[in-house]
Amino acid sequence: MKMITAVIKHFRLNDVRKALTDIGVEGMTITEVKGFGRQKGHFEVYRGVEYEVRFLPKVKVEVAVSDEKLDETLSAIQENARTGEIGDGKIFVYNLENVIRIRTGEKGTEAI
Amino acid sequence: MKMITAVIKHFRLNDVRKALTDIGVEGMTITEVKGFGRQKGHFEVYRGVEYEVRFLPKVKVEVAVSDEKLDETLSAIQENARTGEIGDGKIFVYNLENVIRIRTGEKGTEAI
Amino acid sequence: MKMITAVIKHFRLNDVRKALTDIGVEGMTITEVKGFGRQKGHFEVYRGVEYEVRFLPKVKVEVAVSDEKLDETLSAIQENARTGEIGDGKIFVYNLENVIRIRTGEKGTEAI
Amino acid sequence: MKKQNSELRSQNSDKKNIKNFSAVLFAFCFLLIALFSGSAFAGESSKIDTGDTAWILVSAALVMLMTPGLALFYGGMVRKKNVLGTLMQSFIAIAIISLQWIFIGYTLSFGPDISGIIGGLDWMLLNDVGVEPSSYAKTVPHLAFMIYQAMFAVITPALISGAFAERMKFSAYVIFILLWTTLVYDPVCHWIWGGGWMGKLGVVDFAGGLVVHVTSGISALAAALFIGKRKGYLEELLPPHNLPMTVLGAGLLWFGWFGFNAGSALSSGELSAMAFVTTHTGACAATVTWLIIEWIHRGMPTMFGAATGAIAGLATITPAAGFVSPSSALIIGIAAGGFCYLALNSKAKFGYDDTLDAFGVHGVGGIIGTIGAGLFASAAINGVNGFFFGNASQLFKQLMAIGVVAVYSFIISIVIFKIIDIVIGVRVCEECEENGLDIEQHGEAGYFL
Amino acid sequence: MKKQNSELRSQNSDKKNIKNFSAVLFAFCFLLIALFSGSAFAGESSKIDTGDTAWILVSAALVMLMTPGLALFYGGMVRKKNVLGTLMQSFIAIAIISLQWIFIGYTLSFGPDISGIIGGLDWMLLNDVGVEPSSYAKTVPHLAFMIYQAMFAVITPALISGAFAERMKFSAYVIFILLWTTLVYDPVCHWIWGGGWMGKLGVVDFAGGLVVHVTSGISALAAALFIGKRKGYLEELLPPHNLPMTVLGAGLLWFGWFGFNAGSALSSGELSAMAFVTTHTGACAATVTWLIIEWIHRGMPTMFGAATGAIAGLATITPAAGFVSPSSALIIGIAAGGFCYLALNSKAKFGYDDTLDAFGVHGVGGIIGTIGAGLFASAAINGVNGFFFGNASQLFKQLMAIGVVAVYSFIISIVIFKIIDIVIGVRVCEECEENGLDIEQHGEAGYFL
Amino acid sequence: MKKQNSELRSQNSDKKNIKNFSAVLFAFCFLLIALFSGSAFAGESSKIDTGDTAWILVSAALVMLMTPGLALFYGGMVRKKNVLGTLMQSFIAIAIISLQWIFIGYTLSFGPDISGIIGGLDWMLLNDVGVEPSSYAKTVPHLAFMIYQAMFAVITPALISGAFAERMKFSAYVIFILLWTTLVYDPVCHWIWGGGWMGKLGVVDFAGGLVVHVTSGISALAAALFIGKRKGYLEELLPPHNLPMTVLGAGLLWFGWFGFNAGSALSSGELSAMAFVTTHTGACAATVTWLIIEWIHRGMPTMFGAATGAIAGLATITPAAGFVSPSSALIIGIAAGGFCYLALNSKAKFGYDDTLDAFGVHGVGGIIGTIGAGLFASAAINGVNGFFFGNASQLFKQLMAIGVVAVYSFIISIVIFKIIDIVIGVRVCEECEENGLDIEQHGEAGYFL
Ligand SMILES: Nc1ncnc2c1ncn2[C@@H]1O[C@H](COP(=O)(O)OP(=O)(O)O)[C@@H](O)[C@H]1O
Ligand SMILES: Nc1ncnc2c1ncn2[C@@H]1O[C@H](COP(=O)(O)OP(=O)(O)O)[C@@H](O)[C@H]1O
Ligand SMILES: Nc1ncnc2c1ncn2[C@@H]1O[C@H](COP(=O)(O)OP(=O)(O)O)[C@@H](O)[C@H]1O
Repeated sequence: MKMITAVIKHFRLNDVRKALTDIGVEGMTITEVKGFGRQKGHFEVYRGVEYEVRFLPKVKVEVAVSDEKLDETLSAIQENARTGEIGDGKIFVYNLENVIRIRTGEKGTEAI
Repeated sequence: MKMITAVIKHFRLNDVRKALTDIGVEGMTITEVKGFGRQKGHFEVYRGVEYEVRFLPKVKVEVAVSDEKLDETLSAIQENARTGEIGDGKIFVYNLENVIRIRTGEKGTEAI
Repeated sequence: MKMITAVIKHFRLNDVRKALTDIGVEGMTITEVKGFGRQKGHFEVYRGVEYEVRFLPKVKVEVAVSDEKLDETLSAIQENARTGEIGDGKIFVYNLENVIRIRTGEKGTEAI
Repeated sequence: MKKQNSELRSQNSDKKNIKNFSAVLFAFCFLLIALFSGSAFAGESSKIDTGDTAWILVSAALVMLMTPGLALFYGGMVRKKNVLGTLMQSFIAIAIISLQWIFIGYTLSFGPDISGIIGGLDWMLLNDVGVEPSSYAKTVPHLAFMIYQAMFAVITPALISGAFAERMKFSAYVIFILLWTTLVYDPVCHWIWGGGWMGKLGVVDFAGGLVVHVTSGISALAAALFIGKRKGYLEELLPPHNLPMTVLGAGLLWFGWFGFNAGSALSSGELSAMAFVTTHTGACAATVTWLIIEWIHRGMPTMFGAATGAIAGLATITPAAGFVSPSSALIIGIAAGGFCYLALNSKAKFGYDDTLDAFGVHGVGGIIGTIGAGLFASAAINGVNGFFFGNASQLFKQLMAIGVVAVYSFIISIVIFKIIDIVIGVRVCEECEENGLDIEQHGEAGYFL
Repeated sequence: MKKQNSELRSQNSDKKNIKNFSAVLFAFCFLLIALFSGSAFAGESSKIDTGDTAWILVSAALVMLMTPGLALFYGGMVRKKNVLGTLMQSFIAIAIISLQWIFIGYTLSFGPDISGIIGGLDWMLLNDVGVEPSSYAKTVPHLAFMIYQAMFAVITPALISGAFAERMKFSAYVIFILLWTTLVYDPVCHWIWGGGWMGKLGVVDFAGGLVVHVTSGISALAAALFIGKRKGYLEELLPPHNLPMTVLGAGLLWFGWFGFNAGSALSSGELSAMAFVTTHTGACAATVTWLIIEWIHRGMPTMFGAATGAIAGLATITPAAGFVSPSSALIIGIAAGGFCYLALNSKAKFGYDDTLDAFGVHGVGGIIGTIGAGLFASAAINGVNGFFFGNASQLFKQLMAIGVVAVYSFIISIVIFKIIDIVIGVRVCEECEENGLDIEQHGEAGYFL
Repeated sequence: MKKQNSELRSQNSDKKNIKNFSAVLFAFCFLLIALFSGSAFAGESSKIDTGDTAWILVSAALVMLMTPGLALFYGGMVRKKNVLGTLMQSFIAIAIISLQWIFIGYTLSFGPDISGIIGGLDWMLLNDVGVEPSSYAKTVPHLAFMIYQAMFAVITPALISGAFAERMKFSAYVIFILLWTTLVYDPVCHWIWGGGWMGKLGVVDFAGGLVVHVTSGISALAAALFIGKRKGYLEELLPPHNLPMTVLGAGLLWFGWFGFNAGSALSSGELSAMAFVTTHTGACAATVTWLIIEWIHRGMPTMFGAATGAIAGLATITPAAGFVSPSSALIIGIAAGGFCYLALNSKAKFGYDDTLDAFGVHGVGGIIGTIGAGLFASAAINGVNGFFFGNASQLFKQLMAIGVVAVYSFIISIVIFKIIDIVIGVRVCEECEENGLDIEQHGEAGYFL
């Protein structure tokens, strides 16, 4: 099993979620994060001092999938999160040693 | 060492924390997240339009443990996070290559 | 590739970010979290009842790096996040199976 | 919850319901207008004073603002998931109790006296309540007096809502405040201000220490005992989610309280100025006292303490505002700070969960202030002497009144709660409490931040 | 955006610009003072009544507060990323429209009548508008009347901003409100209140049902249709980010509305008391009606519904406030709740995106209320009888006025929008809409929580 | 911190402390009442005007509301971790300074003059301050005038708190405002309004340009210099955590300012109407000016800029409000926007950290406005001519007054700070600054969102 973690732009979330549901992913977990990267920030002026804001709001999507589903899921995310502009974000893939569904105690791929 | 990440319901957090402390876990990190899964959302009406809210507030608990402690910790979380209803959440287990305590520079199991 | 996750004190973030930029790390993702650990909390009194607040605000920094960069990055974080007092936080290192840059589709170390 | 939701949806589709409903409403309206309108608003009166009227109208607006102020004061103190439910309890009181007042409350409270017990129904739906001055305030239109008093009736049950915050059903709440206003507020108001037996006996209450604060505070205690503690009370941190909102609420309450107390002079002149000054003095003294005690007791003065102390001072000075001098107000304010602090900090020991301290602040404050009026009233200010000015009997009258009003409020409140509980239940289900009132009772979330 | 930013930075360095700018401003000032000051403020008048003046000044302050109240009411309903942009739209209206009023708006609206169509330019820059009473309000300084009316002119265009919230360019907005006030508000105000043809015809509008709510509500509809839907409308959840802020806004609006309606009596006495009471009654009735319908229709009464219902009631009673009795106000309030609820809940069906329901609340409310005045006005209250009091013609006058004002407002608004759109564009770019007005139009973020 | 906490806990157990404390408080109270009460409030006066009194009382309430308004205005601008500490600084000023005023401040300011320097102690604890009118305001109760002035004394030190926001000890703050009010505000107030030498000389200050804004603004500069910069200033983003709160605060301040300026007419009539209009005009002109400059200079107009510009305009028009015509107010407002914008945007260059621009807005605004009064005052308005109306000497008087008040305020403020710093320290420890005032100074958190 793999855990896919994607840091994406907020306004792509809805499409990503739909795409994932379409390919049969049944769950995901979302976190508000701030990203720092190649994407330039914007300037904000407060009290006469101008600051460049480099930490930009992003959303992190975590999806656990079975090994077979990995590629399909990755492309679903990539296609739907993409705008083609700097700051589209990144996808990270981790190995997942185990998954447990708390309600039933199921383990492994069953539990996803 | 393993990193255990559990996505649970808010109101189970207190019991989970107590259970973990009881079995000697000394630290954990908590994040506010939103979960999407089998659990149905509820309906909210805004300005005459009804929406189904599918992203539900959950809390993510991250606990790093030594390999020996893994099973004990998993059951402590599972038992205390469980209500038996859909949406109780999931536990994910990752392998942890290293842990460093910033204050002392200790590494590995010492640092947990 | 490795994913380095550091839970640190808020007011160290700025220095950590600078140090990382200095050694050529080009991106990172930040999350607001609450930490529970050896560090004692403080007392807050609400409506005549005194509570010990044990979940303290921390900030989680996630940085994906190539294997070569790992040690350098770890020390940059440790040195700059350190105050020497309990609660300085922890660094966790995970193996990263893959990284994808959404914009370009680049994979692996290229994508970091 | 889910089931409930799907039931609704079935009603949803049945859109005819609404149309029928509208039709009935309309029929009802035409009836209303046929019956009541046009009769009471005839003459012009030359006795009306423009300054006094301006002052009463401004005061009415100020007191009206207090209820949204209270909504924010309370709303900031609950957990995030209950913020709308808590705001709603105050907000809805404005709408519902104002209508109750117009239909029946005003006449029960201030209508022609029946044996000192209750007002007659002569002024139902404002029948005969017109623009000529009334005997209650001789230089302002009767309607101005009526609407000014309406605002008092509105805020009083809203005050109680602090006691059962975060766990009461909205439907039960609506029924509760309607019954409570009719059975507790209106009679007590009549006894003291509407020509009833207490007023005749010489009990004094300038702006509602008994009528507003003792009734609501004691009923809050009854409510807290009846409904029981919140899940997690004294075990978990159940923190205020937005203290700046509470501070804003306190600021608006303080501002509005000038209308509440100084407006109760029912004219613009010496007495209103005096009540204005004593009000402010009492509030400031209580705030400072609270903070000093807190600083000594807990090691740090809190913003929450300052806000609570201010409201305690304002509640406490209320019955005395137009009867005592500024220096007496200072003492009453100090007492307010001390006793209300004690009440809040003993609550945990007694173990009842008066969530937002409606009893600890308004009950205790109302009692202290009513006694304060009995002690410090001075005939030089407003014709009545208290204990320290040689009239011990005034103190006993005040004590008697507190006893009667407290016992009456407590018993009737418990009875009302009991009945509602049997019929529809007063408390939300355990899961609802966990999910919060906002989602469960109103289908909304307070914030998307 | 980035390019824009670097352009600015180049201007940044060029600090001389500002100095030149200041110099020009100053030159302009000295010109101003030379031309206009000192002439109009001479005599003392003995007819001024201190109570009436106090009431008008308080009312002016109350109505002024309504615009920040509206800012919060609207600001809480938009998404977090647009909160400052939305607050700004109301806030800037205070500043810009007040100046427009002083320069030209007041004289266009209330200046010496020209053929019933518009006021002459005699009172430009308050020339001849001094401290002696005017014919509009015989017991208060002319300047007090002027500034009281200024506050009405301010809030009216701000109301429209609800229709195009979350997607309009700030620059286009500023031009829009300036043109709209000059071309729609000022003439309509003159027609009805300033001695123009509608007033002469006997159309009645106590505090602005036509002048304020129909003009702004119909223009809001025009605006919503012209500017188009927000991205994601009816597909995604576009939730209010801070409903407690909206509740606070509603509370301040309600409070201020007493100045709006009761202040429109322009004196402190019988009529102001009556308007105060009908205002409150209408608001309460609408709130309760809204909640009952919502409860039946959706299964739960919402805090948002209560707040919206209250504003709907207040908007609706506005034209009738000083002409009808409290029981008529009750009926008007019930109608307000019902019809505005219907309007909000049908919006999705029609598919236009009147984001914050400026049309659904103010347009519909203004129309209902203006008809309500035509139905329920009673000569016993204020000299005019409506349909139910035997004067059917009043109803027709009201209907005619609604038609004329609605058509006029709609057309002129569309024309203004069209012109602005051609010249600078009215809508922000798609990416800007996604990033939010706060960052894109103002370079700020609402919260760092 | 931890140690401190455990110390407290030991005191906690020792509950007797509180009881003793209460006993002492009570003894003190009885003393108080024995000494002072009952003497001053005797007669009735027939000269009181109900309209004037209503206006003064409303104005007092409005000015009172300004301090909670300021709390929110400032509170929204600091970082989240300091929000309660910042709110507290304003809130506590209401309580503490009001008591100082009653005890000693009023008599020092307005009591029988001693050589033009200070008021005598005759009116300590409001001795002889009763309900009959005073020479300061001949148609309203003396107590009404007293409490109206109290609200000015309250807000003035609270304004200073902007300069040292986010880093001052609460204990030091409390001592500071008590000393500052007694040593700076009270004397300067006496010099100008209380029969002192400046007033006799003919210096004019309608509603507190010198008394309120120059004193607080210059002291703010002293404070910012004395206490030093916040950690991270000019290096990190130290952003306002809640700008909508700041906008709300600005709205309440603007609303309250009508009481501040128009109330300073001390009667309801021509002059109050004039001051009301000039106040609003000045505020609007400054807001628009600020935004235009910002738009040119930075490329985008900000909500923060609009709010700051409005307050700058209000502060600036204050001394001139009742002396100048609306068109002069327009010019003064434009100057306010320009100069205060310049002050804010130069601050970074000078490198001092006047955190919330108490100097940049109130200091600069107060000076511009006081000069403005000297330039534009017109005898046709209120009996005094300025430079442009042929009386150059008025301008010199104004300039002299600014110089004296500024130097005096600066020096005394530094001395007070120095003394407090030696005794208990004025600045929180570095770690405390990092953790925030809320937790460290008050043991609370602003939000649990
Ligand atoms: N090395 C990294 N480790 C963790 N997160 C990263 C890293 N690099 C980028 N990110 C995340 O990805 C986001 C997008 O990266 P950025 O460099 O701005 O654009 P792009 O992905 O198009 O190259 C960042 O805002 C940050 O949240
Ligand atoms: N595949 C997944 N990847 C990541 N998180 C998941 C996944 N599936 C579920 N979750 C998380 O677990 C929570 C509970 O899942 P849900 O399917 O609603 O109930 P249950 O765990 O009882 O089957 C979700 O809200 C989501 O946060
Ligand atoms: N076992 C753990 N798993 C996950 N996070 C931990 C763990 N232990 C500590 N942490 C995180 O590290 C932070 C600091 O830990 P703490 O024990 O207080 O101090 P120190 O790191 O100096 O020993 C905690 O607040 C928590 O967020």
